[in-house]
Amino acid sequence: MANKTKELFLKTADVIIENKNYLTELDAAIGDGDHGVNLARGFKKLKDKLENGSFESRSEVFKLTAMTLISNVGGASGPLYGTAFLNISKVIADSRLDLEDLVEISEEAIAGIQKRGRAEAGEKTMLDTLIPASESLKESRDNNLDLDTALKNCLQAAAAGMENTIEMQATKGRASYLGERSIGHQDPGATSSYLIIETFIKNSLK
Amino acid sequence: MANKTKELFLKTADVIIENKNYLTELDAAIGDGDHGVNLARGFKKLKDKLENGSFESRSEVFKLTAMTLISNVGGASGPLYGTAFLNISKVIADSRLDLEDLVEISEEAIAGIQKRGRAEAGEKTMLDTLIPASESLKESRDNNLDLDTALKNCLQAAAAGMENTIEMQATKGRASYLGERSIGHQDPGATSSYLIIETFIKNSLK
Amino acid sequence: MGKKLINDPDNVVKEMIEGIVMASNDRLEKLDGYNIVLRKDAPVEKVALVSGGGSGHEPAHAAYVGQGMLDAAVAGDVFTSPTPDAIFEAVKAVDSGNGVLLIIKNYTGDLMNFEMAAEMAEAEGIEIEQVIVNDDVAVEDSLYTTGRRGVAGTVFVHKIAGAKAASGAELKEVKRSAEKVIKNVRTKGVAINPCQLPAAENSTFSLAEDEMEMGIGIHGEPGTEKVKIKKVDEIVDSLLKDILTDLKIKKDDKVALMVNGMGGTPLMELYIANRRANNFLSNKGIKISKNYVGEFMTSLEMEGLSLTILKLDGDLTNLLEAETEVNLLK
Amino acid sequence: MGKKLINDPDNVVKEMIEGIVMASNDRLEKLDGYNIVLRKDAPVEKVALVSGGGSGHEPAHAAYVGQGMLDAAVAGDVFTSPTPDAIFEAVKAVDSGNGVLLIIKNYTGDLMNFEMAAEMAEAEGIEIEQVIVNDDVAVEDSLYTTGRRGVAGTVFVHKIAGAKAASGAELKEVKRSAEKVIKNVRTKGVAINPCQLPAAENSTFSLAEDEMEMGIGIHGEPGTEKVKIKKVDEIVDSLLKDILTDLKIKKDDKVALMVNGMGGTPLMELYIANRRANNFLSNKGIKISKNYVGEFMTSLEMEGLSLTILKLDGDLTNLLEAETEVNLLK
Ligand SMILES: Nc1ncnc2c1ncn2[C@@H]1O[C@H](COP(=O)(O)OP(=O)(O)O)[C@@H](O)[C@H]1O
Ligand SMILES: Nc1ncnc2c1ncn2[C@@H]1O[C@H](COP(=O)(O)OP(=O)(O)O)[C@@H](O)[C@H]1O
Ligand SMILES: [Mg+2]
Ligand SMILES: [Mg+2]
Ligand SMILES: [Mg+2]
Ligand SMILES: [Mg+2]
Repeated sequence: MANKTKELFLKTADVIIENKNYLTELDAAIGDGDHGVNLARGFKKLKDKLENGSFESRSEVFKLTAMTLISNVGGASGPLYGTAFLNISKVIADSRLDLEDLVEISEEAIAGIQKRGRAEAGEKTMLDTLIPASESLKESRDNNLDLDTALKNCLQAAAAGMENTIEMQATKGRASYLGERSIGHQDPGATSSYLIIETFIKNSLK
Repeated sequence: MANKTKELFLKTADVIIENKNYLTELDAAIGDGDHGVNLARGFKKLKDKLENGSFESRSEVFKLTAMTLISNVGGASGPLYGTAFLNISKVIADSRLDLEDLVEISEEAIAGIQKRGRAEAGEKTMLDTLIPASESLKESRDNNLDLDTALKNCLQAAAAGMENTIEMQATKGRASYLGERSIGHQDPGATSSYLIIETFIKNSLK
Repeated sequence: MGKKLINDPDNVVKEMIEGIVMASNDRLEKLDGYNIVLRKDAPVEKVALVSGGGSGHEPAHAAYVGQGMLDAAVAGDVFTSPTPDAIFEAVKAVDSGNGVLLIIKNYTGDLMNFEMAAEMAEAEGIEIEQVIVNDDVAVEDSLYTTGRRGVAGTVFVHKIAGAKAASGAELKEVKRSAEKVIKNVRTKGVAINPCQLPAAENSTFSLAEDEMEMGIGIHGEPGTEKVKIKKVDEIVDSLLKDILTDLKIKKDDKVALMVNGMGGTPLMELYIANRRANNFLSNKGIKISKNYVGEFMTSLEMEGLSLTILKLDGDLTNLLEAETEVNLLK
Repeated sequence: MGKKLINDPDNVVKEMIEGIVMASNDRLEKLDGYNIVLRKDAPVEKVALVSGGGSGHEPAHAAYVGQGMLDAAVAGDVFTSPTPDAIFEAVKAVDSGNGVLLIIKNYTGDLMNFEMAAEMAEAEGIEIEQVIVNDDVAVEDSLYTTGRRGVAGTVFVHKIAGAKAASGAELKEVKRSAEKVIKNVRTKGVAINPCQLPAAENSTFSLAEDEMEMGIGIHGEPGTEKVKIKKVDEIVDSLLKDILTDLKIKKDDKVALMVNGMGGTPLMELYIANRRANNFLSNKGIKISKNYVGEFMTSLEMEGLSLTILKLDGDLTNLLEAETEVNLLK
């Protein structure tokens, strides 16, 4: 399991690094133009550490990811993603994950982000991708959907959540300084969250 | 005579002010881009002073022009034109000027410029307009040409002199810092000198 | 656009920090392995002051390290808060057992990273306090937003808290002085040309030939509104009006005035703005006890300026005028 | 391009001078009717120093007026030497009967205008001497040209001659110190973006996206050659090589190093350049006794930098380190 998780994070790192300029441009429009640069710096470091390490458990990989992001990303997204992955590392097991587990994991991640950033849904942040994704998982669980369908729905919810940030006015993060001028732009953090979810889901569906 | 001279300098001022941007662009190519701005500042001040003053003699108008340029133009061209006009004010009479007078006047002007600036012909400066113009007057005098023809020839010589600066490499003034890169551009000071001579000659031919 | 006098965009902060330390004529040192600048004589037997934030604001914050101001400055990547581990290292390096004050600018990223560092320091038994600077009147202050940004006014917090700490005051008192500055300082800025991050391909915002951004911050964020460029006298008047209204300054009040260039603004323009700011305040009967003109809190090569007003009383005046080895604040 | 934070282009110098005086916190004053900045306590009982030149080089020259440096600075229009009458007024205002030293940068215009002013002063019985600074190695020095330009090295002349005058030395001795600096100081500069005069419609030169000008001066003149932009480390190496060759500096020599921004260059980039300059000199065994990084002699908003090396002996070191109230040279 540890190795599969390692592969998953290596792929995630590649996706973030590929999208460095895209994320940075989104951030330039309503923030300070460094979101892609920040995440790419952290995920590059993570690649090094993953490639040179061997791991016993999923939890260990999540913890390393968390610590690496916290001490290499900086900005707002570093502590937020770091805390999210740290929280996940505290609950994630090495057994096969069922829908119930995924709900718990997503809620832990969101709780971590909210503890640090004190934001709610609708404030035009990464939470606007993550909360709908988590809600979708919960709905699938309540309706007893199978895992594959649940993950497809979750990905759709994440995408919709990300796109919905375009119409939102930011009230947290740097974009909030723009007031109404923040409307009409997709949030960079919501976008990176979508990319991470997408990589996770696509690679576990295979 | 004083009034005609005053009119002449008012016209000259207008010509310089009209050509402010042209002279400045020439200076930007090989100098510091202020020749038109400098001269226009001085000649604008001169217009004020001329319009509000009354004058007894040609000499007085030349002297006022000299002092006004010296204390308002600055840069290289201020002291140079100032000294030229100051020297002229010392020799110019109020009687009708003949070719011999014009030769003397032009030589005095050149002597003033050379005393201050220590430049020779061929160094890509205002002297490369003024010296050929003065030489032409001398030649006309030696050949006993009539005044009108002499002035026409003089204007042609000045124009040719100005144009010849294009091919010269500057060894005086700011353009000299460019070395060979100064070749291919017309000297701003040679150009303003031509404009002054042209105004003088066209308005005395009428 | 786009040309920079750098080497590898990934190394700008490290190389810059080394250059700053070299320029200090032996007053400062770099903490090995971190982009942290320390007083060479640290830890000093007094309350220590640690500040920092993203890079690209030079001379902030590293050049404010020195006797009478900061003990350490932590430099994050360009426009990116430093990470908790680095901040924690700085705290450990300067703490003499008298406690450490963190001076934080009000940005989500800075708050979270400094907060995590404070948690780490507390866990090690270091006495730690923090103040959050939020002087930018361009941003509406409301409970439901992230609140105002910390910008050039931060420099006055460094100076005055630094003087207080140098006087031998205790952590709580130093914190109180810092908070007094924060309560009494306001800033607003404008930009006529944007800046570009070394690692990015484009400017952070774009402006037409005849436009300017009012209410810009120090991270190349777009400001509050794009307007047609005006004469600098009109710009100064408008910035000062917003500041004075917010600070509730009135006739006979004493203030310090800072005219701050954003990085690419020629000094000539700052002096012209300073003239108007002086005239504007004098006309209102406000007394300028101390006037600073230069670059204090920049945004890479952005062209623009900010005005900062600090309302003074006798206590703040004395601390502002207290000796420091940092030339910029002399 | 083209946007400026000014009012009327025709008034920039006057308004700037007023702003500088206001920023001096009561140390300086403007001579009525002229763009001249004086020490408020002038004339002081000592040899007086007068410098000046075109404007657009701020902080030069007005910000160098003060105890331990200049007694007066005369500001011409942007990039245009001041006129003889103004220089003469400055001389009269600061002469205490101990004579006046004119510090002139080697430009045709400056030479002629200062020379005419000196003639006027002599005619009034004022003892006057002049020195001509020509530190720019970019320009070939030859008897048949106007010779080298005076650029950032001028600031060291102000500082050292200023310290000498403050020590009570006589005019001839002060002049000798100034000439010693001139003999031992060299500068070379580079620009990546040009500047534009407030009253002009275009930049003084133009550069493609990937070009820079080597050997630029401080008046927006084009430099000696356009080349592809390089890493700043390579640029620094090339500038220093030219300077060291010309100055004949060798191992164990002591120098002062100035990294000077041209007006629009962010401090971050100057510090990165400073790092390389320090490493380059250390590698050659040259000792940097004093390191200055900032804006000292600019060219409006030009983006670029110059490096200045002053070869020191004990005497020059002491004068360089002597007290002055001018913060920039502390
Ligand atoms: N309080 C918050 N809670 C959740 N997410 C936030 C918060 N503040 C900012 N973000 C997210 O962080 C992203 C910006 O990250 P980044 O650009 O790396 O940091 P910085 O804003 O410090 O430059 C935003 O797009 C937003 O999604
Ligand atoms: N030594 C000199 N002798 C004669 N003319 C000169 C000399 N130096 C410069 N000039 C003239 O002055 C012109 C430049 O004048 P201007 O731009 O007003 O002054 P500056 O060079 O100080 O900016 C040059 O184009 C050249 O014709
Ligand atoms: Mg960002
Ligand atoms: Mg010129
Ligand atoms: Mg950031
Ligand atoms: Mg000039």
